[in-house]
Amino acid sequence: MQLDHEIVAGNLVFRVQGELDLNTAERFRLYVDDAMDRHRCYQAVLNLRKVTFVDSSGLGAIIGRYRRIAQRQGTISIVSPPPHVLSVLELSGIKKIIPVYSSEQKALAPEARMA
Amino acid sequence: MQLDHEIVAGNLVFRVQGELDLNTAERFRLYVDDAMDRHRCYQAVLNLRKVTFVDSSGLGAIIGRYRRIAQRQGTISIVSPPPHVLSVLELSGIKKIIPVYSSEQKALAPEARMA
Amino acid sequence: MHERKTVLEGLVDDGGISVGHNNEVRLEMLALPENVGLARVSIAAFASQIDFSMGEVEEIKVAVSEAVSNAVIHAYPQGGWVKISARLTGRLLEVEVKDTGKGIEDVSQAREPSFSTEPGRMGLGFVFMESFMDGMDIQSIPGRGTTVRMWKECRPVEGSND
Amino acid sequence: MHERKTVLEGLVDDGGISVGHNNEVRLEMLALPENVGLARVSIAAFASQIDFSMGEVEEIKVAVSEAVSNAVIHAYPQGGWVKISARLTGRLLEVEVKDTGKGIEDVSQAREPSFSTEPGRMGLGFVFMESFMDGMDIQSIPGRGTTVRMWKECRPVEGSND
Ligand SMILES: Nc1ncnc2c1ncn2[C@@H]1O[C@H](COP(=O)(O)OP(=O)(O)O)[C@@H](O)[C@H]1O
Ligand SMILES: Nc1ncnc2c1ncn2[C@@H]1O[C@H](COP(=O)(O)OP(=O)(O)O)[C@@H](O)[C@H]1O
Repeated sequence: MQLDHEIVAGNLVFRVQGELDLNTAERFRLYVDDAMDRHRCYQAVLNLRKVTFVDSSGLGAIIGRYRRIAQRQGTISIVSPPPHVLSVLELSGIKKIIPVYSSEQKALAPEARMA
Repeated sequence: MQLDHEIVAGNLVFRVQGELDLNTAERFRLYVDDAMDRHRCYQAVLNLRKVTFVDSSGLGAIIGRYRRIAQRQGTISIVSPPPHVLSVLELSGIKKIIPVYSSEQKALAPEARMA
Repeated sequence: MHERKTVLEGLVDDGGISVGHNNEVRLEMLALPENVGLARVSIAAFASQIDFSMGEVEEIKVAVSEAVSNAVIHAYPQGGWVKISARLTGRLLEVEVKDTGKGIEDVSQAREPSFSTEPGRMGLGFVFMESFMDGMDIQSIPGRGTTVRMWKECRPVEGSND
Repeated sequence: MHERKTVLEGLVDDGGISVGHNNEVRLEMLALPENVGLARVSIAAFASQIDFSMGEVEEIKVAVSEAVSNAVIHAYPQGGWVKISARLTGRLLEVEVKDTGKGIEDVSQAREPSFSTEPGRMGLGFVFMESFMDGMDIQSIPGRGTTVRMWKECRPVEGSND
């Protein structure tokens, strides 16, 4: 797994590459929490376009970020999950609590950030 | 492994995709020999650009085609082997008997076919 | 969504023996987080010997990942070995993931969605295994270990993609 | 040619534990041509846990492929089981490929380039194993079987790519 982040219009956009599983979940957690704390920004966009695998350990790390952000009155959204990642998001019910967008632009649009 | 062929300027251009090993060498052999016999054309160009793996079983299948073509006074060349395939070709000495080109155009140029 | 990957692309197809065949592989690994991916990749390569669609192979990967992750997290807090065996019989894939660790007190409770004994985990492992495979069976003896058996059939492609 | 793949890309790196660590995996499979790729992929995934370059992982794949192919072709004309075990100790990868098949009469002859008992084969299997790994050792007893042990060290990256 490789991670990258960028601030776009007051949002922290995280771009994740590779596999999000038991082996990488902890590094994902540390990276995201640290970036948010350092920038004091709790408006997160997770771009999963280049994610090749997610299982329940990976989902747990995403839900964990959702909870932490919610406590800080922030927002989180998911962008461009590939088909097999989407089916895992759907089965877990995460799609009902975290909005999923087809592009970063859509996730960053003012209408989306109202939600 | 997936195979494809096309006749270009009187040459049979074979495009190979995937892994050329013990499991696929026989299918490679059958495919190439059959295409050459059906077209009665023994001017072969093997495009290896999309080959992801070759070992000595795969090389054996290539050398076998070289021998069969040589018996029929034909020609054979290799095009665009990826770095790890090239190192296997070099180590085996095949590069000394089968010319290697960086593009199909170069392999098909009249100067090349003189060789 | 599940594109079949063995449609004769161009002319000759490859690796997958579409008619179904018999094969078996066994894998033993240390119960470490970094080996979960290895288990997944190995069983996916094995399953790809018959013409499971790409989507189905992804589902198998998730199921294997969940079972092996459970052995790493729950069975062996102190470490141990996980044994995975996989069998192809015609068009049926069976995967068994076995540990000799802690065991499960109440298997039917463990299978319930959202049930987890570990804070911060989702309790979705068994749910994913069941949903992504055709069936699952759990044998567990507290203090002795757990064996999860899962199976999935590779159905023939009907016309286009399903 | 061998780009290292674990240079911190962007910010955080991934899977590979660059400092070297200890791990072990064992694989048992039917001696079938379609399992050669499975062996290769599994050992490559295992080797990728430390920071071998992409080129080095390709070399390891060739070596494993040769050893397993030999067991399929030469050891077991009638079929049998191949056992592969791999170990990481710090920065050293060791791979052992073992069969209980026909065995080799004359090991030093077998190691010679171009020597093969099988018409149509190249006699390059052992040459490739030796060239692509740091070392190789063959134990064989005619009628009892063959064990090939190979090892390769993952050297630290010096400055740019090597
Ligand atoms: N191999 C195992 N050994 C011991 N306990 C297990 C094992 N697998 C599962 N369990 C128990 O079953 C529970 C439910 O498992 P699961 O549905 O995979 O969810 P999770 O892993 O998120 O807890 C676990 O919390 C654990 O208590
Ligand atoms: N596992 C094995 N069991 C029995 N004989 C073997 C085995 N591996 C290699 N050999 C013998 O050693 C010879 C040389 O092997 P190798 O260098 O791999 O070339 P090739 O496989 O092309 O013959 C083989 O032809 C075979 O006679």
